[in-house]
Amino acid sequence: MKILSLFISPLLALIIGLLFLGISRKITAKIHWRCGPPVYQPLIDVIRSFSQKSISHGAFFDFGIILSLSSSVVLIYFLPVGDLYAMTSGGLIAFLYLMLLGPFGIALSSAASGNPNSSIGVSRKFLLALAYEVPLLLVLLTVMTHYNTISLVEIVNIQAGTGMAFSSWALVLPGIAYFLILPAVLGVRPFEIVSAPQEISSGPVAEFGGKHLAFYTLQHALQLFVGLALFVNIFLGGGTLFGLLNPIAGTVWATILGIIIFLVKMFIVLVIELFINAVYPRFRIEQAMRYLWKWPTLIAFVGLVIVAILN
Amino acid sequence: MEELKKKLLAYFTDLTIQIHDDYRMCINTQKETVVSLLNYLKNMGYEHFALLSCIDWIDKGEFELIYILSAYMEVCDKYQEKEQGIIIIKARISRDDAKVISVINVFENAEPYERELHEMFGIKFEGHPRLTPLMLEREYEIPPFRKDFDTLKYVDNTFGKIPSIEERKANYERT
Amino acid sequence: MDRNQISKWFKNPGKMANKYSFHVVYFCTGCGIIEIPPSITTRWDAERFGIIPVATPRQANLFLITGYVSTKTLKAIIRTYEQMPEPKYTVAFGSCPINGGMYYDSYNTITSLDKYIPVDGYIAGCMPRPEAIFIGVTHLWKLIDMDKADGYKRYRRDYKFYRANQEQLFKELGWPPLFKDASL
Amino acid sequence: MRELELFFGPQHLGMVGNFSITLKVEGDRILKADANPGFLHRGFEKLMENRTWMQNFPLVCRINVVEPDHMELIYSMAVEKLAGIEVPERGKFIRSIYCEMARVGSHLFGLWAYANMLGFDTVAHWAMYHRDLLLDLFEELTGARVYHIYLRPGGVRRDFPDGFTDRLVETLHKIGGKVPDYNATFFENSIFKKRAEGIGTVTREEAIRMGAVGHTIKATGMKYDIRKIEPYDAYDQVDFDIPVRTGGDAYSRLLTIRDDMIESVHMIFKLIDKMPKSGEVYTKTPNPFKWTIPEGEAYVRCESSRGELGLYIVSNGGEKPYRVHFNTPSYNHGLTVLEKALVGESVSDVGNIMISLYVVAPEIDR
Amino acid sequence: MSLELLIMFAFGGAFLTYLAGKISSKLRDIFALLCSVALVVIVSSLYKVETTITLYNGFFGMPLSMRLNPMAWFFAIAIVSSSALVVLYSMSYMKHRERTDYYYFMLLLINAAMLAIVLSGDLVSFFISWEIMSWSTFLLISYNRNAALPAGIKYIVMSLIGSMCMLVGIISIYTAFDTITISEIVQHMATATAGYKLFLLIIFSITFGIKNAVVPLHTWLPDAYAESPSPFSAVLSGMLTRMGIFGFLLIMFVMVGAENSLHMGRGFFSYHNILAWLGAITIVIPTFIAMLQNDAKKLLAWHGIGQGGYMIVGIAFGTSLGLAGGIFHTLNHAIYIILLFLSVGAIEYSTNGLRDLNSLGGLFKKMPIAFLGGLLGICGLIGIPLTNGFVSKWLIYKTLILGKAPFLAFATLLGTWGTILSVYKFLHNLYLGQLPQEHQNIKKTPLAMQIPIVILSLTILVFGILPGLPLKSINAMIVSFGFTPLTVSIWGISSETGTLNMINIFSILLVVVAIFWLIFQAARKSTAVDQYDNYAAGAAIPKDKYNYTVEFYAPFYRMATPYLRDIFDMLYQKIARFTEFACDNIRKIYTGYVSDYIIYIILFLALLISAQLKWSVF
Repeated sequence: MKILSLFISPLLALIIGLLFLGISRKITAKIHWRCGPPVYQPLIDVIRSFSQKSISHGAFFDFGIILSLSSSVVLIYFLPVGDLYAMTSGGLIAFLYLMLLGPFGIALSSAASGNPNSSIGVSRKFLLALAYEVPLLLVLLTVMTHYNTISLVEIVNIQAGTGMAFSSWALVLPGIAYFLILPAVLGVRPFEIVSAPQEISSGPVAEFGGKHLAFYTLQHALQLFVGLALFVNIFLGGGTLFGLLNPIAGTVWATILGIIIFLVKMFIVLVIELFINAVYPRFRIEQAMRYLWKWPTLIAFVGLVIVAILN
Repeated sequence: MEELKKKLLAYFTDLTIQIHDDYRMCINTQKETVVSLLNYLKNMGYEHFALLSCIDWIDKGEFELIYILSAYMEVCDKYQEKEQGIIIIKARISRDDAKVISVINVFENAEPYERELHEMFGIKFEGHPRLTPLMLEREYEIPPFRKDFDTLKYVDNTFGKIPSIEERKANYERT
Repeated sequence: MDRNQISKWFKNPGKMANKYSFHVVYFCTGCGIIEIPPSITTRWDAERFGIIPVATPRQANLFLITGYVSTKTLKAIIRTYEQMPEPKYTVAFGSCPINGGMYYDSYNTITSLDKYIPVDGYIAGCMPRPEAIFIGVTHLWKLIDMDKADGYKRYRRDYKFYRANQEQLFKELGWPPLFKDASL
Repeated sequence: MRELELFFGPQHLGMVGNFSITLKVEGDRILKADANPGFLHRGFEKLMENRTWMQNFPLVCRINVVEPDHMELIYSMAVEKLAGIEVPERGKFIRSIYCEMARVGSHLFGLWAYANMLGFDTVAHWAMYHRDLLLDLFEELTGARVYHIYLRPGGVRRDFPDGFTDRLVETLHKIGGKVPDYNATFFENSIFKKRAEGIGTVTREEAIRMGAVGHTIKATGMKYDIRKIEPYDAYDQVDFDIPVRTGGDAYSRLLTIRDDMIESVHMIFKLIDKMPKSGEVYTKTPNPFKWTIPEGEAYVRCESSRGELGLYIVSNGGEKPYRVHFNTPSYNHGLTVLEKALVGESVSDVGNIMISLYVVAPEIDR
Repeated sequence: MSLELLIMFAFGGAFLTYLAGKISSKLRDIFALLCSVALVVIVSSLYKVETTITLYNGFFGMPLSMRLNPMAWFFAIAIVSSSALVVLYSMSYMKHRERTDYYYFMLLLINAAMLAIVLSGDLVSFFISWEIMSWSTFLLISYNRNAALPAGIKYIVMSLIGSMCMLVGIISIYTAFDTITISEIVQHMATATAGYKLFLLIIFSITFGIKNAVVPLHTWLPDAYAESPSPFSAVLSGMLTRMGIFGFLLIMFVMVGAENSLHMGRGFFSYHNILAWLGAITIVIPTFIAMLQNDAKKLLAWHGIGQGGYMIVGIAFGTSLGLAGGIFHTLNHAIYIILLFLSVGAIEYSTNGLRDLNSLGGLFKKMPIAFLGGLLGICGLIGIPLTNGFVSKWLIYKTLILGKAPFLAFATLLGTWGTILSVYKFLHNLYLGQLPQEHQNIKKTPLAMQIPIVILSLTILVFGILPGLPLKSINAMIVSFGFTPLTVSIWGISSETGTLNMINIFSILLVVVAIFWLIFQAARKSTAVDQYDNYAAGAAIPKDKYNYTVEFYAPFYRMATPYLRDIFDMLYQKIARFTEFACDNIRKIYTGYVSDYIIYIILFLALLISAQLKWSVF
């Protein structure tokens, strides 16, 4: 299974990520009362970017973007999609750190281009990350303390036995907090501050063209996948649905159905996020920080206190 | 309007003032008086500096500077006669030695107007902090808004003739 | 529109993707820009064909020059055009870039754009309706199919010609030549 | 300490129109803003001196691409004043309806621009769609979507087509019926409020000092509106209110724009009611190629959607104007008010402030 | 035998270097380098040797002894190897400075003193070496004079307070147990009362807390790091400050003993828990203060404080996992912080002493090696996977989460996320962005400065991918403290509650990077453009004005600056100012008139007499 998922997981994540990007463009178009592009439009964009010539501002301009995409793929290996995962080494902490590597690579690459718009974008990215990591860390620590493990797979497996994490009342508050910060994690409005094309010309992407842009788009698709999948894994029970698959556990069908359930859950979360995306303009960065450090942090902190007392 | 005219005539000596029926007051004056006149009118409540323009009377060898003032409302939601008034101040300067004192100390928003007139007519505004080019990228020998600037000739010289379709095709297939 | 023909995608993916993913440089060069918002929003929805505006020229492959070009804008246009990655297409929009239009005698607008940068297609009219933009785009598709939308190749080939024209207009362009080994 | 000069425009998604602002930035605060116009300079005032009185109509409307109608209006008014032509009663009403339609369209465009600036695509799409509905009516009336050239000295080019007023009322009801949606999603959106409140504040003293007009001064509480001060066309025959706010910031300006749009819609209904059912729509003028206008000068002004619009015109008794100078509201707003309003603000808000001041680049450059 | 040789070599080498400097500077350089390399060779030859030797028996009747055990060896090898690299680096860096003889003498003396500290078998030799180290550090911190002098004075005042505390502790131990040899103290400690143990822990904690800059006692550090010469800043931050960690290990797990020091107090209010919380505060606050710094070395200095917090948390939590994490982090921290100081030093060298984050930028094209060092250094500092910092931080987090201390874990993780922000600013403002015109033709980094940077960069990667190498000797140390050993293999750690396999991650990342690199190369080749061919909204770029460095996190600064001030430093400054004021006033008594002095004497006599009369006059 692990060997198999070494090949399947990144492909699945790329396809699903690009498909989700396309679907989100389509759904957004529908909200705008228009027809919208075909769902495979992101793929066309990627192919176009690859076919275009690009410019390079030096070795690190290239290296950063490769590193970013690669680390996102490695991230997929750590992420259980149903039963599909390749690695567990290091658990959720290693996962959190690897999540960092993607933005870090982008930051390296875009700052090497020497464009101030990129630098402002990167500075916003890190500030936003700091802002949402505070509640996110609290939430993840709550979950890890509650289940007394640092392994992501184990967290999913425990939920398979008990239903979704929401059904345990101690995890309701962290779940709410996580849901509040999810737009920030995914980088959709009202937290679309990093790229902000009308303010800083798409921020870090300002100098990316050709294959750099293609790599960025792929990385973006993977980040979308990871952001959604992490939420599904931690709070929605991953590829299980209240023990529905228990009778056929262990068979190939269970695995496939598990993946499908997982993807459906991701899709539902995505659609909710898209609606939020459509009805809000973007924050200013300090407003976003203030918001994220107010309600989500408070809720997550209360959740952590409850769980810490319970254990 | 009539009262204002009386006051102005009492205060300044070298003015000729006409009042038209549609609340337009036309004041002819010398270029030295303009700043103090504007100052006086500003204190009289004509605070809205609407326009600074220039006319090139090439036959007489003079530029005529036009300052247009109007008034804001004194009470926010009550319309009075005063706002309808428009004061047009005219001052003539020599075309060869086009110099005039800047009025940006009286009206802040005169700055871009003066920059533009400097660029388009070549009038030098003394005391203006940045008479840098505003609109134009290229430098022109004769400032373009002067009457002796022939646009068609200039276009033919600078941008060249417009190529015909045949020329375009030849250009496209040039190897 | 052959977007759904899979065999063509396998034959020449680059060309097909270039056709159906026009990323337009958002540059309001002239009054023609007023018809761009309607054509990218609800009513005409350019995104159907994959046409979206992007922030920087680095990500774009289509340059819509919307309307008359003043000398100051021309400088920015050249800069932006040179920063676009190849393959890149230029479509001039409205009558003015063709021959100056109603500004034929203006001292500050150039009369024909193709002396300074290569133009792949013109959409005539003042101002062309959004439908005209889409017709222009379909023509550009055909040109790309026939390999005739080769403005960027011409620019590379005749760079000396273009650069000479640009330098004749501007004393100082402010950036070094794009191609070092261009020949006329 | 290294300085940063950030370029906002001309090639920038946050720039509506071909305009450039050079920002001196420290961190994300703006220390100094330097407006850099001229990208759209065509030398209209020079070109108009070389064309006959009637030939100038295609030129004047191209001065402002967002709302060409008031440009036609002011030029017609100036020529009428110089030549002493009267407009027939029905013509006056048609002119006013036409200008108010243009105002609604222009405000919807402004709404599009502002929503777009904040990344609020949904509202932007709505606004642009509704503007398109209006443009359809313009097309029916004049044959063109953008540059209509409908007005002429002495009236309008042609009468309303049959049933036009019904379709107009229908369309306006459609737009007006959407206003609660706009309110709910946009104007009362908490994040939008947070973004718009308190930025680009221009107090009334500053506004007066810098010669601001239109919404910039209306948002500080002054009902400064040429339609009331110096009524032209049919504006003295209907009663309408001038919406004002007291904040002086971008949010107040936006709300003023919205209220003004609603007021315009109501005004169109009133104008249609009061309009004479039949009659001449224009006064005949001489052969346009031989039309000479007596020597003289005129300064006329009207209220465009962005504020007081003035035209100073001089005739030397010939077939062509001797000198034309437009006093456009964006000129003050873009070159004086904007530079002051941007200082101390965040880089994120440059576009918002510029749109809220209603700066339209071609108006500045001419 | 070889232990004596080691000490002799260390101290003798320092003096001989000074003398050699009087003959020729080249000779001195070579001699210093040989000396420090020889020390590395000797120490590494002593791997897994445990001996005790008596140096001198007649120190007021107390034997001064040296001993070598896993803990001492671990610290000794780190000290000598970092010192060797720094000496090599200094050969170029200090070439055209004045007073270089003095510099090398002090550097080697400090090195020797640190070696003596970790090897000392009794408290008196420990104290003597400690004082040698403190004083020579003071002299070297103020090497640059000017702004460096107050920094040095701040350091020595705080250091003296610490020394006095230690002296009190040593005297009390001597009076209580009548011995100063550590091994004997350990045996006596079983009979001591809990209160006395707590007293010892606290009094020594102050000493080592000052040295390791635990938060209320950290104020000497930022100025000292920033003002001393860069190679010495490296030694100072890498090893010298971490003598505090050595001291904590010594007092907590050797002298008092793990089972005693971890059960001092109850619940939250136990000694080790409070220490851990102090460590957590040490992580969070300085890390966020670091974000506000505009001086590259000061930024690193604040991180030096913050990273010290991780070690304290790991050690104070007192499980074998946490202890291993804390000790491993000490080593890792030494590696990457030395690397970072050296790469900042390289910039200082090339740009004639510039280290202001607001005025540099774009140096990565001109100084690729220094950039590589800086990049890997900050990766280690953050703890990006595949660098050494990750492993030690992972150990600490895991300890805290599974040890049911989620709030401590939150503090440590938050510190890490703060670290990312500030070190990225460091990297960006120095190396990335646009290169100023004036730095287009800067001095090249000499080879002697590049070699240490390359070696340290490689070490970061090696320890990150094969953490088993150092963890094995750390394991031996933990066992000697009486903890259960970890299951360490060459690639990481395995346990029931989750494994860490760095080779695994490394190989997968390598393969994926390789694949994407191939795809990247297979796509159309990109054109190289210079930095002025850049998107500027259609304008030509004004040279030197198109770079975002100043106020990098401006929105955050606006929010945080009111809250992030070094209140402790202000408090101490106030105390110092008050003392000065008080002394000034007391001095006024000495007026210089004979009559005044006579009055004083009479008053004093009157007081004496009235005291004798038991105040009965009143």
